[in-house]
Order: sequence, then C-alpha cells, then structure tokens
Amino acid sequence: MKLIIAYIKPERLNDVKQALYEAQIYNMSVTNIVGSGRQRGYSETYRGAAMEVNLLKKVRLEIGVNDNFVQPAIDAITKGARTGQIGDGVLFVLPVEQALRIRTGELGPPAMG
Amino acid sequence: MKLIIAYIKPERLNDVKQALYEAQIYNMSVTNIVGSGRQRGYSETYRGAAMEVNLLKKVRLEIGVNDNFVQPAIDAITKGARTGQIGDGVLFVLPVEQALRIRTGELGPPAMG
Amino acid sequence: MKLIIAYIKPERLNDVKQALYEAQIYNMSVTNIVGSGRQRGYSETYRGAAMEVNLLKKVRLEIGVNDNFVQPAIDAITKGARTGQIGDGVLFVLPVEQALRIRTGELGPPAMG
Amino acid sequence: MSKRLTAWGATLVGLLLMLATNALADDAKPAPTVTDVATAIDTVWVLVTAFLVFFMQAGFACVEAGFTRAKNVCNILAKNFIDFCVSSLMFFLIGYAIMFGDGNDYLGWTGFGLSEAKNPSGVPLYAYWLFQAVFAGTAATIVSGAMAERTRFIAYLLYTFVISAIIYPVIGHWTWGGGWLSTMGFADFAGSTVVHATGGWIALVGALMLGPRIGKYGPDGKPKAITGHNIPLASVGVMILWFGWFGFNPGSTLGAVGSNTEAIGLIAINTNLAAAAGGLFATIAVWMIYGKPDVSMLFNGVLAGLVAITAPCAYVSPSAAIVIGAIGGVLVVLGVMLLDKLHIDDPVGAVPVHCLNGIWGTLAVGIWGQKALGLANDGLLHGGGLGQLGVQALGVIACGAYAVISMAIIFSIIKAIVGLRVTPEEELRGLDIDEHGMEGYADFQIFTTR
Amino acid sequence: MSKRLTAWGATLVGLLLMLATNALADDAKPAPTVTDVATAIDTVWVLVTAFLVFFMQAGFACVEAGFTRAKNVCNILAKNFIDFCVSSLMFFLIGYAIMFGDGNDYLGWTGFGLSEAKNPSGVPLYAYWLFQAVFAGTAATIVSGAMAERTRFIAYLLYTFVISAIIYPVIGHWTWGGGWLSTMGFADFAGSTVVHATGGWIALVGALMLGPRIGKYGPDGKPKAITGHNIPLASVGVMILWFGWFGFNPGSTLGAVGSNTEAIGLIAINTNLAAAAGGLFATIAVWMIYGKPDVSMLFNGVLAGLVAITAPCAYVSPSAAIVIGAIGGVLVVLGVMLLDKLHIDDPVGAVPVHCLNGIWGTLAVGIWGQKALGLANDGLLHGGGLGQLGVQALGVIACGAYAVISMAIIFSIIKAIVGLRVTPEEELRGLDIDEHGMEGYADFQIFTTR
Amino acid sequence: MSKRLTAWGATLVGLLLMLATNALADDAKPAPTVTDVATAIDTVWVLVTAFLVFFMQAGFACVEAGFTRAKNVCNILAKNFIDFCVSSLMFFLIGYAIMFGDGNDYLGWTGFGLSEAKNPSGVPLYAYWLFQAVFAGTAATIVSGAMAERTRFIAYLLYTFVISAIIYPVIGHWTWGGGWLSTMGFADFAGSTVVHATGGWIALVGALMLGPRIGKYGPDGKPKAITGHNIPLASVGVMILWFGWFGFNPGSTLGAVGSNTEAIGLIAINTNLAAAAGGLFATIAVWMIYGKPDVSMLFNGVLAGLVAITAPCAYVSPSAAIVIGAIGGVLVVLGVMLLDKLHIDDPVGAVPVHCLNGIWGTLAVGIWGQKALGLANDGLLHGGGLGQLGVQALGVIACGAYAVISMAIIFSIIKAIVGLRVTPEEELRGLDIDEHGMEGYADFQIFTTR
Ligand SMILES: Nc1ncnc2c1ncn2[C@@H]1O[C@H](COP(=O)(O)OP(=O)(O)O)[C@@H](O)[C@H]1O
Ligand SMILES: Nc1ncnc2c1ncn2[C@@H]1O[C@H](COP(=O)(O)OP(=O)(O)O)[C@@H](O)[C@H]1O
Ligand SMILES: Nc1ncnc2c1ncn2[C@@H]1O[C@H](COP(=O)(O)OP(=O)(O)O)[C@@H](O)[C@H]1O
Repeated sequence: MKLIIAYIKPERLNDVKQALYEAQIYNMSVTNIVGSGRQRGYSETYRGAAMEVNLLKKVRLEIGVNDNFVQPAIDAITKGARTGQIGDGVLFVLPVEQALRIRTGELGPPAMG
Repeated sequence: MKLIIAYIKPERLNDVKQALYEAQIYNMSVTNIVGSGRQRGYSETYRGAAMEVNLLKKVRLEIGVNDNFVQPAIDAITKGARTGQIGDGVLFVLPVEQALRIRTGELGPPAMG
Repeated sequence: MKLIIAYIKPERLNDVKQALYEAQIYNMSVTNIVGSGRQRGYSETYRGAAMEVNLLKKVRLEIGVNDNFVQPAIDAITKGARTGQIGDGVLFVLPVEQALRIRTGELGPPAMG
Repeated sequence: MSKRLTAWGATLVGLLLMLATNALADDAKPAPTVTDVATAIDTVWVLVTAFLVFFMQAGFACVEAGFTRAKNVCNILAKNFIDFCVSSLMFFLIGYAIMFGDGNDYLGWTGFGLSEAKNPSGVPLYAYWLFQAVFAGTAATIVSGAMAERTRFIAYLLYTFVISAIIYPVIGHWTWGGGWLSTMGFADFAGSTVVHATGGWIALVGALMLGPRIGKYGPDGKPKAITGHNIPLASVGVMILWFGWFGFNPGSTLGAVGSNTEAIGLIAINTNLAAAAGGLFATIAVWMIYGKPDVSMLFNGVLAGLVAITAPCAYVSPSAAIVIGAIGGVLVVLGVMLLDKLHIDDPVGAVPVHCLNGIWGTLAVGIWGQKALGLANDGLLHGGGLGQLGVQALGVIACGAYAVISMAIIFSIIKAIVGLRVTPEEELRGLDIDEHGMEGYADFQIFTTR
Repeated sequence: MSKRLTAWGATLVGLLLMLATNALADDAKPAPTVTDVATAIDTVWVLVTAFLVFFMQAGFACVEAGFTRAKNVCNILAKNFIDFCVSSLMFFLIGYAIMFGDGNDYLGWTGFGLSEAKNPSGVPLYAYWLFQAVFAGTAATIVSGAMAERTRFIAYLLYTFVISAIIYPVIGHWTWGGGWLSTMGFADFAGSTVVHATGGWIALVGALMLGPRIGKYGPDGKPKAITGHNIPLASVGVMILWFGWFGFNPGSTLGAVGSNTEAIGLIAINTNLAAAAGGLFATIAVWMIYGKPDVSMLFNGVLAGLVAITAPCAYVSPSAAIVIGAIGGVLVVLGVMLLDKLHIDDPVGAVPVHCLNGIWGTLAVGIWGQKALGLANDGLLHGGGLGQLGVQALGVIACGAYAVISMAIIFSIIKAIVGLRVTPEEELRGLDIDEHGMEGYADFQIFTTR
Repeated sequence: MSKRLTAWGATLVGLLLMLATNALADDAKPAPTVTDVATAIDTVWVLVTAFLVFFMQAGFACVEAGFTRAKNVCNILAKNFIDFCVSSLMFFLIGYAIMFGDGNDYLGWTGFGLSEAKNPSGVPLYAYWLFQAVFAGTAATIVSGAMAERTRFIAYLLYTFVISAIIYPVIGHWTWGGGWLSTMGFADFAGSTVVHATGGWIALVGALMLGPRIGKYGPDGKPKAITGHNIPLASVGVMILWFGWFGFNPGSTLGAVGSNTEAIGLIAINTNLAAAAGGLFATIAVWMIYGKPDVSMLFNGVLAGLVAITAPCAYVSPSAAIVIGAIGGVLVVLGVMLLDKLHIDDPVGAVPVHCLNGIWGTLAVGIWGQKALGLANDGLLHGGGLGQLGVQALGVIACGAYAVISMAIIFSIIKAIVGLRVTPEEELRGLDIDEHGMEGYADFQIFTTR
C-alpha cells in the first residue's frame, strides 16, 4: 500500500480528477496549500510597498492506493496535471504500513479501495 | 515511530479528540480537507445549472506516535469516528524514520510524546 | 529521498523560509493547520459560555528532499523556528519511495530539487 | 388721499405675497399653500424614516448571519429576506386592516388590501402604510435570530405569514390603533413593547420549542460557546441597525412640523445617547464579569440601549436616556447569562435584546416619563407616583401573555404539519446544503467541525 | 370712518403676515416665502433621494462581488468604483448637455460642463444634476456584472467613458430630455427602459462578445454552476439596492409638494410591494422547478420586482404593483434558464434582471397604467386599449436597438484597440493578481480550483 | 366707492391667505406658519444629514477592518464602536460646552450636559447637538486606523475620552464656536481642518509614538506590504463613507431654506465630483508609478477627494472641485509613499487621507474660494490675492500644532499609566484573542503567518 502525495496547479484539479476516475481511482483527499518550487513566485506592490509572493497557491492530493494502482495513479495525475509549463508540480510515493476503513473495520488493502 | 493519518467526518472531531485524550494521546495536527471515497457526493443546482459536489468536507488528523501507541490511537479514532454510515473515513499508518522536537532538540521517540 | 513534515508557529514561517533558502532548499509546500501538543491551548469565554481552544493555529511544512539535504533542512528549520518557548513544534522525517516531477517526467532524486 | 393710498398699499402687499408664491409655478399649477408644504415635509419625513427602518432588515440579516455559523448562512439570510417579503404582502392584504381598521377595542376589521382603509395620520395613507409595514417587518424578523441554525425554512415561512397578518397587528391595534391599551394611557412611543418585546417573546417561545442546537450544552449541562463566524458582518449589521433606529424612533412622530420639530430633535439625541450608554456599559459589565471586553456583548449592548429607549424616547430627557440605555446594556449581559443558565439557546441574543429590554424600556416610561413631553401622567421620578408605571406594567404583561400563548399554539400547529426542526444530520452538515442546495462561502475553506 | 378703519385693518393683516414670517429671521435675512420653503423641501427630497440612489453603487458592487469568485473580487470592485468616478465626471462634462441640452428630437447639444445648462426641473440645477448623474452611474454599472471575471480592466474603463458621455444620455434625451419618445407619449417614470434595459442590453452585448467564462459550459454543452463566493455580501448588496430604490423611484417625482405628496407615497408602496412579490414568487418558482429555494434566485427576484416597477411605479395601483413584481420574479428565473440554454454567460444575472424586467416593466405601463395617475392614456386593463402599450413597445424596441447596435460597435472598437478579454492564464489565476497585483482575501485560504 | 371696495378686497386677500393655511388644521392645533415650516424643513435636513454622518462610523469600521489583518479584526471593530459610544457621551457632558459655550476666544465654558447650552443654529438645540456630535465622533475615529493592529484597547479607550471631551472641542471652538480663527476669517466649511486634519494629526502622533508593526520594515529598512485581509469589506466602507459625506458636507449648511437651497445643491455636486476625481486620479497615479491600478489606492483616492473638498465645498465651483479632488487623489498616493520612506506605519492611510488632504482642502479655499459664494475674501485665482490663503495657512498651522502637542502629552501620559502598545507576543498572535478572547472568523481557516 502506498500514499501518493501530489502537488498540482489548482486549475488542473478537475482534469486530474477526471483522469483518476477513468483509471478507476475514486478515493482521494484534497487540500489547499501554498508552495514554492522551481516556479519562484512573483513580486507585486501593495500601496507602494514590495510584496514578494514566493508561495503560490497549489492543490495537494493524497491518494492511498494498493500497489497495483500506483502506476495507473501516477499516469493519471501526470495526464491531468501536465501543462508543460513551470509550476506543474511533483508527486511523492510513500510507503503505508497499515490501512483501516473506519466504518467497516477492514484492514490492509481492502481498506484502500 | 509512526505517523497516523486519518480522514474523518468533521462533526466527529470532538469525539475523536475526546477518545484520544482518554488514550493519553494529546498531540495531533488537524486540517480541513475535501475528499471523495465510497461516499460519492451529491448534486445540486445553483441558478439552474448542475453543481456536482463530489468532494465532501472532511477533517484530516495527523498523529505522530511511538510504536506502542499505534494501536491505542487506532482504537481511539475508530471509537470516536465510527457512525457506521458511509463516509466515516479511513486511516493510514506510515513509518517515521526520525522525529525532532524543535524546542528541546530531543530526537526520536521522546520527541513524539 | 525523504519527506520532512514540520509543524511550526505561524509567525516563524518567514524565518524558516529564510533559513531554508540559505541552505539552498527552495522547494516546499505549506498548509494551515490547527494542532495540539505540549502547549495545551487556552480557554476563553464567548458571551459568557466557556470556549476551550485546545487546537492552536500552526503552520505545516512539507519538504521533499534528497538524503544529503535532510540534515541541512532539519538544521534550517530548527534555526528558523526555535524560540525556546512551548509550542515550537516538531518535525518528522518520512521515507519516500518514488518522486516524479510532473512537468518533465523526471523520476527519483532529480525530481526533488 | 392717504386713505386711498393705504388701501392700495394693502392690496399691493397682498398681491405681492401671492405673486411671490407664484413665482416658479408659471405653468398653471396652483401655488402651494403653507399647509401643502407642511404636509409635504411631514410626508417626506415619514417616508425617509420609513426607508431607514426598512434598511434595518439588512442590519438584522447581518447580525444574525454574523453571529451564527458559516454552514447556515444562506439559510438565515433567506429567512431574513423572505420574512420581509411575506410580511409586506400580508400587512398590505390583512395586517393593516386589523391594526388600524374600525372595529372594537381588540381588533380592527376594515380596510383589507388598503381599500377604503382608515388613515389616522396627517400624511397620505400609502406613506403611512409603508412606515407601519416596515415596523411589522421588524417585529417578524427578530424571531429568526433566536431560532437560527435549526429551524426548517418552510416552518419559518409559515410562521411569517401568521405574525404579520394577525399576531403583530392585534397588539398594534391595542396600542396604536385605538384599542384598549391606548385608552388606558399605555404609552409605547416607538414600539419597545409593540415591536420589540412582541418579537422577543415569540423568539423565546420559538427557542424553547425548538430546544438548543446540538452541542450547545455539554453532557454536564455546561453551556459551550458556539462562536459567530463573521464578526465584521455582525458589526456592520449593528451599525446599520443603529442608523435605521434614527428612522424608527424619530420617525414615529409621523411629522416634523410644529411641536414635532422640537420632538424629533429630542428623540434623535435620546436614541443616540441610550445606544452609546448601552454599548459602553455592556462592555464594562462583560469586562468586569469575564475579564475581557467581549465584542459581541458590546454589540448587544448597543442594541439593548436602542430597544430600551424606543418606548420612552419622546417622553424623557437626554440624561434619563443615558441611564435607561446604561441599565439596558447591563441587563443584556445578565440576560444572556440567565438564558444559558436556563438552557435556552438563543444564538444571537434576540431575547435579552428585544424581549428583556423591550420590557425594560416600556417600564422606564413610567419611571422617567414627563407629562410636559406629552405623556398622560408624570412618571415615578417626576412625582407622578406609580400610576403610569402600573399601566406600563399591565401593557407589558398583556402583550407578553398574548404573544406567548398565541404563538405557542401557532408553532405547535406548524410543528404538527411540517415540523419545526431539521434533522440532526442536516443540522450537523449545515442547513445551507440541505435546505437550499448551496453554500455561503464556496471559495473558502470552512470548518464544519462544530 | 369705517372705510379708513378697514383700510388700516387690511394693511395690518398684510404687515402681520410679513412679521410672522420674519419672527426668526432677526438678522436682516429676508423671511422665506411659501415658495421658498416649497422649493427647499423639493430640493431636500431630490438630494436625499439622489444620495440613496448613489448608495446603490455599493449595492451593485456587493451583489456582483458576492456572486462571482474570490479570485476576481478586487477587479469587480475596482470596476464598480471606477465606473462611477468616470461617469460622474463625463456626465458633468458631456452627458448632461446631450441629455437635457437644447438640440433636436434625438440629441441635446448645450450646457457642456454645466455652463448655462438647461434645467427642466423646479429645483436648483446642481441638485437636479446630481440626481441625474447617479442615474447615469447606475446604467453604467449594470454592465460590469454580466461581463465579470473575464473583462480587461482597461477595456471596461474605456467603455465607461462612452456610455456615460454618449450612449446613455442619448436614450435619456429621447425619453426625459424632451426627445421624440416623450413627444409620442412614451412613459418610463423612473427608468425601467432608460436606465435598466439600457444597461441590461449593453450587458447582453458585452456577455455575447466576450463569450462564456472558462469552464462554464462543459464539453457536452451542459452549463455548470460557478457559484458565488460570498452570499452574505451579495445579500447586503440586494438590501442596499432595495433601500436605494426608495430613492430611485419616489425621487423621480423631483419634488414632494402638492400633488407629489400623494405621488411619493404611492410610488414608495408600489416599489416595496413589487420587490416583495418579486422575491416571494421567484423563490416559489425556483423551488417548484428545482426542488429547493435557491437564495440567489430570491435575491434576483427582489431585484426583478424592483426593476419591473420602475417604469410604472407612479401610474399603477398597489395591487397592480404586486402582480407586476410577481411576474417579474418568475421571469427572472426563466430568464436565467434561457440564457444558460443560449450559452450566454452572465455571472450575476444582469440580463434577466435589468434587461428582461426592464422591458417587462415598461410594457406593464401600457397594461395597468392609469390616466388618472398622470399617464397619457389609460392602459389595456383600464379600458385604454392597446394605444399606450403600443407606444411602450415602440420605446422598448427603439432604445434596445440603439443600445445594442451602438455598443456592439463601441465594444468592437475597444476590442480592436486594447482587447476585451484577459488571457486564459489570467482568467484561471484570477484577475486580481494579474490586473491589480493584489488579493481580496489575503488572510484566508481560498480555493482557486474553479 | 372704489376705495371701499379695494380696502375690502385687500382684507379679503389677507383673510383668504390665512384661511388657506388653516385648511387642514381643523383639530384645534394652531396652523403652522411659514416660519414653522421653514424651521421644520431645516431641522429635517440637519437630522437626516446627521444620520448620514453617523453612518460614516460604519464606513470607518469597514475600511479599517478591511485594510488590516484578520487576526485583529474584532479589536479594530471594538475600537470603532467604543469610540463613538464614548465620544457621544463625552460630547454631551463636556465637549459641546467647550465648543459652543460662552467663554473666550480659545474655549467655551457653559452648557455642560446641554443644560442651558447656547445654540448658534436656527434648528432646535438637540438636533444641532446631534449633528455636532457625529462630527466629533468622526474626528475621534480617524485615529484608530493609523494606530491599528498594535494599540492596547484600554489605551485607545482612554484616548477617546480626552479627544471628544477636550481636544476636538477646543479646535471646534476656534473655528465654529466663535473663537479666534473664525474672527480672523478662517474658513473651513465642513471640517477639512477641524475634523479631518485634527484626526489626521493625532493619527500621525499616535503612529509615531507606537512605532511600526512588527515586520513592516525589513532589516534593510525596506517597507514590506502587510496587505489588508478583506478588500470587499473595505470597499463597502468607502462607499458608506462617500454616502455619509453627502450628509457631512451639504448638511453643514444647517438648513435648506432660502439661500441654502442653492447652496446644498452646489455642495452636493462638489462633493461628488471631488470624490470621483480623487478616485480616478489616484488610480491613474498609482498605475503610472507602480504599473498596476492598486484598488486600495483607488479607495484612498476617493476618500482623499472627499476630505479635500470638505473645507471648500460651499465656496468653489464644480470645476474647481474636480481639480481639488484630482490633486487630492495624487497627493494621497505620494503621501503613502512618503510615510513609508519615513518609516511611519499607518496601516490604512489615515494620515495621507485625513491629515494631508485636510490641509490641502483648507488651503484650496484660499485658492479657488469665491466671495460671491460667502467667503470673506476671494481666493488667489479669483483675484483676491494671498489674503485668504494666508489665513487658511495660519489656521492649518495653529490647529496642527495644537493637536500634535496636546496629544503628544496625552499619549505620553496614557503610555505611562497603562502602556500604549501590546506585547510582541500579543501582536504576533493577534489582538483579538488576547484583548477580547475571541476571533473574527471562527469558521474560516485563517493565515496568521504574517
Ligand atoms: N521538494 C518539494 N517538497 C515539497 N513540495 C514541493 C517540492 N517540489 C515542489 N513542490 C510543490 O509543488 C509545487 C510546484 O512545484 P514547481 O517546482 O514549481 O513545479 P515545476 O517543476 O513544474 O516547475 C510547489 O509550489 C510546491 O507546492
Ligand atoms: N484511498 C484514499 N486515499 C485518500 N483519502 C481517502 C481514501 N479513502 C478515503 N479517503 C478519505 O476519507 C473520506 C471518507 O471516505 P469514504 O470512503 O467516504 O468513507 P466510508 O468508507 O466510511 O464510506 C474521503 O472523503 C476521503 O477524504
Ligand atoms: N505527535 C504529534 N503529532 C502530530 N502533530 C504534532 C505532534 N506533536 C506536536 N505536533 C504539532 O506541533 C505543534 C506544536 O507542538 P508542541 O508540543 O506544542 O510544541 P513544543 O514541544 O515546542 O511545546 C502542535 O500544535 C501540533 O500541531
């Protein structure tokens, strides 16, 4: 079992969701974040004072998947999120040692689905 | 050391916190998220146009624990969060390689408590 | 590859960012959270009714780094976040099995930078 | 010769006077007379103050929305809008006839739909109606705050029809429509009892019948704070209400000419000083009791001062207004505490503000009121004894009893037909999604953990 | 002797009258005459109602901001502010001269910069100008809502110069400035056509030329909800608009003395009842069609009722006002559906509210209007036949055609010079950052996923 | 015979005139005279405009709250409320006596608590008091914005007592209470100096004594943006202020009859045009200097135009008003830059808006003012030479020096007793929790990283 954490452009969320659905991955958790990466932000002035915005608005996805779904998930995210322009984001795959579905008490892989 | 990530119904947060306190687990971090799982969302109309809400409001808990607290934490979360109805959520247990308490510089298991 | 998750005081964010930049770590993702730890919160009254605020506003950083950057990152975070007063927070280091830069398709360590 | 000259002179004076008044009216229009002009200014006064009172609807909406949770914000706003829509229409069709129509001591019964309706004022009927209609709307809207975050929309809608068509107009008839209370000398200048206590009593009945919101009282019975979600919104609401109250009280003279010229100045200063004193003393009270100046109590204190001065505003001196307002400010703090003791959950403080201070203001007429300012008898502190105070107390009790009993019946009927309260699931999830299919703050990340 | 006495007596009467009016004016100032006072009250009326109409700018800003997304909120606010600034200045320099200056049936051409400008009213020129200027500002600001979330700031700024200097004043000249429509007996008391339909038509042209927002229509052509981000803000806006409309309609009498005293009462009650009926019936309509009472439609319904009653407010009875408003409320719901069918993306409903109901209200004059209330002919339901209705329809078509054609040209020119629409990247990221370098809600965690 | 007839005729004319005015007053009440009616309309005007000025409190609250951070929002709102409460009460008890009482050139000293108070106006004392009281409240509330986000609540409360009881009334006495400046011919029609520059100077002293907010200036001394948290709220505030200013300036005629009828029209148009020009030119200025139209500067520009026109509003032509406002708009942009250069941290721009433009407006009287419009001497551009401008400059300096020195002393005393500034920990965490025990936006996820 793995936890995929992906940071994407907010406006790509719908496409990523769509691509995941097509890969039959329905379960995910989404958060607002601000982040910095290769895309270094921008600077503006507010009332004449410098405003360095180096944390840009991004969306963070967490998707717990069983091992056979890791690659499909990665592909789907890539498909939905890639624009080819700076700021497209990254994803990490983390090991999950245990999973539990709270309602049913299911443990392990079945809890993921 | 483990990191437990749990996604629960917002209105269960108080009960989960209560249950964790009873299990002597006081440390946690809480975030707002939106998520989709087996509970597929709902659709409404806004000004006559379809509005598919497939990401529901949930709450995400992160609890770093030492190994002997993993099971008590899982039990407490289950106790507090389970309603038996769809949408109760899931939890994942992830391995933690290192922990550091910033204030004291304590490393490893003592940093968790 | 590791994922460092740090919970810090909101007002330390700028210093932490500064310290990370000095350590040549530019990539990170930041979230608002509320948390409880050794700092147990406070109680107020609102319209005469008790209000227990046991989840305090914190900021959560996620930094994916290659192994050789783990210690510099930890040092930088500690430098920027430590006030010596309760509530300074903790950080966890989690293993990352795979990383992918969405824009370029780079895999593994190069995706981190 | 001089006779002739003088006579011609007089004629000239007369003619010039007439010409002068004709100067602009070159197009046939008859020159306005002094009376025309006096009626015009009275009408302008009544209309402008009616507009201000109307605007109080926005104030109520903001206060109630700001003091409740984000997940119910569309619902409370919808209620505040729809109640004014319905009560405007019902007060046109039915309410005005019951309040001001010919009838008996208890009820009027002519002028439905304003056709051949009585007009006790010196201004045109329609202008007078508007002023009265916005008052009816105020009485109706007070209730939504106390019943917030758990009442079904349809139940609230039904309640609204009844209060504006019947419940409020009957009390209005007693006091302002020539009914039995007015005959007895009961004085409620701008409606501490007629509007505010009536709304406040009904709010109390409603809150009692609904029961507290989930989570308001712990298993140990201790009240828990369910904080408002948007204090700036609430503060704008309070400011709008204060602003609108300058229509509510001074406008109740129904005119600005003659003795009313002095009166509107007095009423305006009294309104302002009572509000200021209410705000300051509520702040001091909450600061002393709980250690910090709770802003929500400052807001409630301002409103308390305003409600309290509503009945006596024309009958008392500015210094008395300060005292009345200050006591009102303290009362509201104690009132909030008392309700929590009694486990009556009133999210916005409608009962302490409108009911408690409506009563207080009505009684204050009997204490500080002055015959010289148009009251039937001098009040207690002006040597008039307990007479006026007694009548005031009677009015308070009669109106209160009527409002409580009649609405207890109405709410029971509504409960039986459509149900008063949403399901616990809907309440937890928020009324916005389940009752209206929408959210108040779609782009914001909202906590719904409480 | 008696002759002499009588003559002296007459003199005395005259003198006393003069003295009486002098009582307060002990310092040389000449005593005011009845006419002075009448003009004063008319002027106060015009100014106070102008202030209320001005305040509608805040209402429009709130409604448009609340009904769109958080990422564009600074931009829509900036547009609402700057359009009033520009249109005030342009209406001073140019617009008033075109609207009220001497000229021909189609256009005035004297009084630029108000120097030696004509003043058709009974109140001072500057007071009259202010009242007219806030109307011009209203017409201008309607458009921003329909073009929200995708129009370049500079393009909007340019458009604003043109509408307030030329487009609106020409239509105003036709109807209120003595032009050809007024000669024909076309009646639009407070501007259903002149202000609202004009703004609404231009909104339609703008929305069409811009095309829908990214994501508004799915690949399958189905409309998708892009929900407003701050419903409380929108609700405050609607309340402010309703409040301001009490200036818009009753103020259009341009006076309060004489027959206007009755008229302003009638207009005020009609305005209120139409708004209430609009709100209630839109709620019922959307509830029946979609199963839940969508609050945004309740708001639009109130505005629809207000727009619809704007033309007929002085000519119809209160019962007619209820019917007109109720139909307006239903129309707005159907109008929103229709636009979505046609894939015209109007984020706030400016077209259904202002254009559709502006037309409806103008036609309603020909149906329920009464000669007894000052209309040229009785309307259809008062036995006047189709005459007035025909003229009304003609006015609707003429003004609509003029507004659509002229603005289509203007927008095309602006498009050619600076471009109408922001880039897709800017639109996705939000106009606030790219056009203004700032955010509306810096401390809040905002979703920009949509 | 004809003599007799004429005499009778004259009598008849007189009698008819009297009868006419009696027509409606059939119930014993004496018929109103023209003077009664004139006083009534003047009183209505003064009261309605006073209500509008009151409403500006809501405007200030919104602007200041919107331009600061979410974590301090309850605090700034509480300050805006409590300062009006306190200043109402103090201006009643003490301030009015000092401002308008009999005394000497520098200070009045009769009429405490309004008992036997002098009334220099033609309207009832209480009405006049209210108008003056809301002005005092405005002067008081300006300060909170510049001292926002770091001042202790108790310190602010104490300051409020002093300014409304003494500091403001003394300056008021000099200019409007018959004091030395008025004797010299100093002209400040509605208070650019008396209200705004006074408030603005005190704001400057306060901001200087407090020092900048933590993080406002980097270690390198460069100013950093601390952006406002709720721009829609600020925009509503600006709109409310603009709306209220239609009370502030035109209401300062204290009447509407006679020559005032023309005057209020002129003042209203001037107020509007200056605001519009201020907004437009500030936008252009900031756009040219920084490349994007910063909405917060547009807002400040509108306010700058309004403050600038406040002194000259009655004395200048509309074209002059446009120029005065436009320069005000540019000044505010430069002023904000200047303050940042000087490391004076004024979160909302109170000093550039109220102090700088208060001065500018006062001087503008000496430049564009016209004797024909009631000024003592023609201004510079109307051939009056430097005389009036000199007096204006003297007034600016005298009031400024007095305000700065006296408040520097007062703030020092308050600092010594309770301390002016919260602790750095409280400042970082936000004043809401530590000073009031509550949050402004309980349901929202708020960033407190800045
Ligand atoms: N190493 C990292 N650790 C945590 N978050 C990261 C990391 N790298 C990127 N991110 C997140 O991804 C977002 C996009 O990254 P960025 O480097 O700008 O994308 P791209 O590689 O396409 O230019 C960042 O704003 C940040 O939130
Ligand atoms: N595999 C997953 N990965 C990430 N988040 C998940 C996953 N499964 C569930 N969740 C989170 O848990 C929430 C509840 O899940 P759901 O499947 O609806 O619960 P239940 O199993 O009780 O029906 C989801 O809204 C989502 O936020
Ligand atoms: N074991 C843990 N799991 C998850 N989050 C934690 C844990 N310990 C601390 N935190 C986060 O760190 C924040 C600060 O922790 P705290 O214990 O108050 O710091 P300190 O040790 O300096 O007193 C908490 O509010 C919480 O958000």
